[in-house]
Amino acid sequence: MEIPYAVKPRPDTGLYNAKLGIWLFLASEVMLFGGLFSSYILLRVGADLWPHGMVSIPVGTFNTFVLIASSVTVVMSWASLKLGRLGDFKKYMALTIACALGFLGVKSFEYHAKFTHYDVWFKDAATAEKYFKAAYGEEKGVEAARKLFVERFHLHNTKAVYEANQVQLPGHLEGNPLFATHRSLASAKKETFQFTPDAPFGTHDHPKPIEVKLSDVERLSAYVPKHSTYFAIYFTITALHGLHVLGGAIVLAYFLFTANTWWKKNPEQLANRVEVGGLFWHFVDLVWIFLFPIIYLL
Amino acid sequence: MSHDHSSSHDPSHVDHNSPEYIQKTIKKYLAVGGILFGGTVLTVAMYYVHIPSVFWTVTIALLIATVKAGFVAAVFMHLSDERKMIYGVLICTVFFLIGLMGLTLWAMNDFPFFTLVDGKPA
Amino acid sequence: MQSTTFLEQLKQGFMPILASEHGKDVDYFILIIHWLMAALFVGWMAYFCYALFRFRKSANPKADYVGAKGTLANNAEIAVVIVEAVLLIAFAIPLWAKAVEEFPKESNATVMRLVAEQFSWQARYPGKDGVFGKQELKFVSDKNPLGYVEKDPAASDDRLSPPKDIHVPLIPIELDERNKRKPLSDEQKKVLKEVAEPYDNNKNGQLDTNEREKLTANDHKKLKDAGIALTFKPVIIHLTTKDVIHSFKVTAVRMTQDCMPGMSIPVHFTPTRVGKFNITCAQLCGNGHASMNALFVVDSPEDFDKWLAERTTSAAGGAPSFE
Amino acid sequence: MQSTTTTTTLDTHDHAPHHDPGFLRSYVFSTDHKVIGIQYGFTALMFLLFGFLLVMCMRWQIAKPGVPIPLVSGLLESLLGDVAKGGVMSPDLYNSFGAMHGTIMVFLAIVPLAFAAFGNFVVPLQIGAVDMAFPRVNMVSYQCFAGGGVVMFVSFFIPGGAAQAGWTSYSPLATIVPTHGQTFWLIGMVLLITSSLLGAVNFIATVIQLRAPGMTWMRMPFFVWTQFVTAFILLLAFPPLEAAGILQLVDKVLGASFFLPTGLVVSGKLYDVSGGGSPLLWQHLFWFLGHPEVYVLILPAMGVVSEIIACNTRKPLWGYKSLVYSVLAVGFVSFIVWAHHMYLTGMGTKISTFFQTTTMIISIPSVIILTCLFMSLWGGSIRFNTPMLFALAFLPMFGIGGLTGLPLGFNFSDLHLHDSYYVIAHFHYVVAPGTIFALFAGVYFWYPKMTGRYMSETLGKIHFWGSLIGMNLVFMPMFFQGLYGMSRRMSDGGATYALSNAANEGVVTALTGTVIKMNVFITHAAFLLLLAQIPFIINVFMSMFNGKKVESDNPWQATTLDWQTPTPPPHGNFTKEIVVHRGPYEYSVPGHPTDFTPQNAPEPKLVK
Ligand code: HEA
Ligand code: HEA
Ligand code: CUA
Ligand SMILES: [Cu+2]
Repeated sequence: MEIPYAVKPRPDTGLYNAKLGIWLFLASEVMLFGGLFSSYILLRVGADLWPHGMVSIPVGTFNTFVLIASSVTVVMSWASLKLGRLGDFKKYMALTIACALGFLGVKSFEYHAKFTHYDVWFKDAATAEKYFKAAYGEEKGVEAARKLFVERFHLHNTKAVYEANQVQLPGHLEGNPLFATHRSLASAKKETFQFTPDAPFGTHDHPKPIEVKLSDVERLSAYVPKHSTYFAIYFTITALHGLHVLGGAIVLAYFLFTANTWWKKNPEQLANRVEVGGLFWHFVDLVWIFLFPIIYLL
Repeated sequence: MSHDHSSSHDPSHVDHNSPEYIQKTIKKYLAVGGILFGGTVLTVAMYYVHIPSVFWTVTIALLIATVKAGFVAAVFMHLSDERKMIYGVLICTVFFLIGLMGLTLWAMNDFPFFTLVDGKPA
Repeated sequence: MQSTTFLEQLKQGFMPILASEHGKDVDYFILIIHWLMAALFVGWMAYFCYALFRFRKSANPKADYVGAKGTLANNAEIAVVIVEAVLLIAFAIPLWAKAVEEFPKESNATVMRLVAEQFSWQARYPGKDGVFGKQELKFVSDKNPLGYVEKDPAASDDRLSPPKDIHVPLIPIELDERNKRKPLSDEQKKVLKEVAEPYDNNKNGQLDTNEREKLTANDHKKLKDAGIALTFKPVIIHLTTKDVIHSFKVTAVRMTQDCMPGMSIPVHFTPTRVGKFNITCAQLCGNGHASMNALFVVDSPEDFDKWLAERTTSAAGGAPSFE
Repeated sequence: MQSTTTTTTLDTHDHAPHHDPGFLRSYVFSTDHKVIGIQYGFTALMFLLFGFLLVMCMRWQIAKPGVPIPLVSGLLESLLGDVAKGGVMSPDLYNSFGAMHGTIMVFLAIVPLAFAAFGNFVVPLQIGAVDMAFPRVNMVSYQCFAGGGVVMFVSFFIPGGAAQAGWTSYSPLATIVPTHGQTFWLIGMVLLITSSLLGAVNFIATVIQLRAPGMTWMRMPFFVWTQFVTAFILLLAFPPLEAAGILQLVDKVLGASFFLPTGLVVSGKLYDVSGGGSPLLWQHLFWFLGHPEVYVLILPAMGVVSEIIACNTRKPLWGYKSLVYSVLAVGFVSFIVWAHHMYLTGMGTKISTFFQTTTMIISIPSVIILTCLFMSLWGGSIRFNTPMLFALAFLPMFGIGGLTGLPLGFNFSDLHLHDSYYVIAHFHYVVAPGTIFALFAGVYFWYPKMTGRYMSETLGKIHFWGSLIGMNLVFMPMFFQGLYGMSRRMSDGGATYALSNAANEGVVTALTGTVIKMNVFITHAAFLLLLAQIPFIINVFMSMFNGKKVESDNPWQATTLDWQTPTPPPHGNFTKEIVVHRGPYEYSVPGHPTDFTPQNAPEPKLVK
């Protein structure tokens, strides 16, 4: 028994099954990411403060280029098959997969940097002030911390006065641990920890590490979903997108490695499969095209 | 299993699968790749130029993204000459997507007038 | 302890006792929809039984390829459309707008903040100054779970109900019905005074709840002609919750409103009789959901004042604000 | 019309693939749509029974709060531990059972039965296809479903028990409840949604691509149309819930706060999250699926009923075209009515006017569908066999359920009815005596095609009358309880609000004795309903072996293609080339020799 129109298009619809199937699947993906984007918009519009500049634009731009390149190579690999050039197909497909791995590599590097970057919130204004001064110097300390805060939340135009204890101090913990929290430090029986604050805004200084008493700290969080709604949505959407990249790469790799067999058996079907895989791949690229400005730039 | 190696004989399809046609489209793909790179550079440049109005920043960024996405869909995904059936599916999807986003946004902003104002009459 | 018999309940029309002004409309609206539904149901069932009987195989061995002709079905469908449109446009939308969105002025109403938490209710009254004391999250502690600013002068006369015991006063007022519930004009005040004179024991030129009951049909007519509505002071409740979603439902008032975390949602209604009613929590909120009841007591003004005088101000508990 | 008078029992060696595929391949990892359909059906029926048993425990607790459940108290205590101490349901257990009853019934019983099981078995047959467009995807979607079912089932036995926040799983409660049951629920839902999405893609592709020659859109049986629209609803409405499920999972597991606002104070302590989320957002995403989902529950049922009514009145469906357009309209509009579940979340007049209007609009195609089915009876020659009885009973039952949707659909009356037993009664009338009856009808109707044997008519009729009476006795009183102010999800059946409760001394609107006594009555009726299912279970299993053998491949003398195959249909379905010549319901065509003309029969010789 054989399923009709698995390879050749059905005359009245002009489509072969898998092509219709993938478009239907993409329609559902549009709704999936649509749901996430709606959530993003609503949460952001409803938020009092929304941070900016928390992710590196050059890195994001680089990844955007990588994904665009992979989109070009994947469509070229399909065209090569159509032209009967199996060798070219393999070359382009390998490039595509290399791009995918490159993208994921950069992404995991980005993630790692976030997981080891911390914000510290202090118990009260007086304590906070003490540490700001220790971090950035007696005179400019409070001002520098406040400046970091103002830049993070783009607060240039508001007249609001932010109390010192609302200003968090960003930086790194000694030994760059992943996912440390107030509780994990406390249960490690630490009374103090070493904290290297970030450079003051607009400089490349290297502030000296300061010694922070755990009992002075209200909350301590790495840049993980629990940190804030911003990071929660950032990680959720990009991780889901990353999973799509991974899944797509696996499927494309499968096509690459079984290409010889298929080429002998049924080249048209191979081309169809690559077209369908490519459609998925372009969609993943398309999602990123929106993600990049929304998450990195706006 | 079919062992037919030749491309489709369906007359309406012939040119879409012929080597000449494909050769031509390859040029198109490369051009679109260029446009996408350019669009990305533009978006990033816009960020560094710093447009003062939030509204315009968002609008322009999304506009560029939409244009880029349009190219990907139309050319890479061959949507520019796809079958009716697929347009039908996508039109439904867009309709419902707009419903989801639009109505939710509307609903979240339409409250009796002093709902969120700390219980004090506005 | 008492129990109502089925018949008594039937007399009541399967709707619980009513204690609010807009509730009349709710009940009436529910009633007419059910009449419509009953008409449709009975009509179709009659047809259904007849068709099944007449066209059973033994009676009609040979089916008719064409089947039903005529426009009965279309007419029925069009009728449904029209009735639904009327219900929607003439009733549901305007009634909702009035009952839910058209708020009375806070200065003319009894105002309170009602806070729900797992699994209790507590009300806070602003006191004479009509202003609630401030709250700030940074004051949150075990003793002061909602962060009241204790030194805020506005808080000094705020009053807190005991958990699960919420009171509102039933204060008779008169309004100009024709002029969208505005206060009475001088002329109307004169008419009212005339009508009230014979009953007005405390000589305040008004009719309190008991006195209103003595009015004759003629008196009512006079008031109506002058466009005077005898009503009660409306109540505005700002609903909030400390933890999960709860829902404020007072059956007697025909009012349900979810309490959403992070929001303060106002509802308003006009009570029409004194009595003890139940507040039901109508949104699943955890294992104590079923027992998250509270008394909703509509008091006479005197009883209410007495009750309120016994209440204290306390920083602990009460409604959070979300600024 | 060859195969109408003889049974073609196929010799496996002639038509099946060249080698025997073995047990695992034929029954467990099968890619044959019929086997997958039966797998779905069987699993779903098990869950249906399980969901019913859960609600029986709840009904006991409602009627006799605090009294150990008879028969199963020991079992519950030993399986579930403290939450069922002494065999009494704790409120926690009640909430778990309630949430899981809703979830199981909707996502693990009715959807798989109505959509996946009947859809799989019947749709390819009815359109003359050899199988689904993607047989392997079909298998995977069953496996995802089974995986989701296992996760849901296992969650009962983990410490803390299954999800407790209702089938709607509203945040913050769902996030705050200290049990991992909610995490299991979310993972299970993600699997179930994935399964439905794969299924939907497959169904739509099959219907579009694999219709037999001559099977034009307007010649498709109405059942295929309903499945087609259902598949679209699943395809486009489910993903936002999947998104929401993922977000809630991140809240629950990683401590984010998508649905948690700032400043929650739980048990006297500031809740340790960053805040800034919105509980309303969850509700929007949930109901964006939730409402279309109810049409997923009802449309296939309407399809089944239409097939059976056409066949057993021996005449074409009245208004086939209006049926098709109505079902398309329902599909479209179902996406923009969702917030009628949220009138009382503090919505403004403008937006609720919009949703009321769409809600009223969507009731109109439902009215048209029902009208067409009612009118189809006129002029028929009605055979009252068991499938037909269930199909006929569907009509008034759905009518009651649908009509009582109207007072809920107006926000002004919802003010009183929201979250009361009136809502429970409304939707149970649609899904229980509505959808379940249609599905029973379908089982009785297609059973002969699946097994080559009829189900027993006697047992069937006992089942029918028992169920019809039972269902009405269970759900009709709930309308009155609801009107009278009894709230749903009450683990004590409203005892807190009863007049008989000393704390309610002088409370004039406390629940009267009659309302409370109805609880007991309903529970008894539910027990009767349970008893009425026994003949059905016996019937399903016994008839496989000693049911009456069918005398032909087309035992009901039906016109659609599913009956023009051997019994049971072999791998590949049809033994001859299928070409469709006419519409789906050519019964009693004047001048034709028989009172049915199959879709694929060549033009018959007319008799004078
Ligand atoms: C299959 C399931 C199903 C179906 C088909 C429907 C159909 C409808 N539902 Fe229902 N509904 C649910 C399942 C369903 N519902 C569920 C599960 C809930 C509760 C969820 C929860 O909170 O847990 C719910 C809740 C619910 C609410 C929210 C109530 C609340 O929480 O306060 C509302 C409000 O608008 C509503 C409205 C409607 C309407 C207007 C229809 C319309 O589509 C109905 C249209 C049909 C008709 C109008 C009947 C037409 C028939 C005739 C005219 C012929 C008459 C003939 C005879 C009677 C013989 N439903
Ligand atoms: C499709 C959905 C569906 C179905 C079919 C049912 C069916 C039933 N439901 Fe349920 N119910 C819900 C969906 C459903 N329910 C939902 C969504 C809720 C809300 C949950 C919440 O609050 O979150 C709810 C809540 C709910 C409540 C309210 C609980 C509360 O608020 O506290 C009650 C109370 O009586 C109830 C009762 C029943 C009963 C008696 C049935 C009976 O009709 C059951 C009848 C069952 C059968 C007739 C099965 C017969 C089949 C077999 C016996 C299988 C045979 C097997 C083989 C042959 C292998 N349900
Ligand atoms: Cu509070 Cu239910
Ligand atoms: Cu709905």
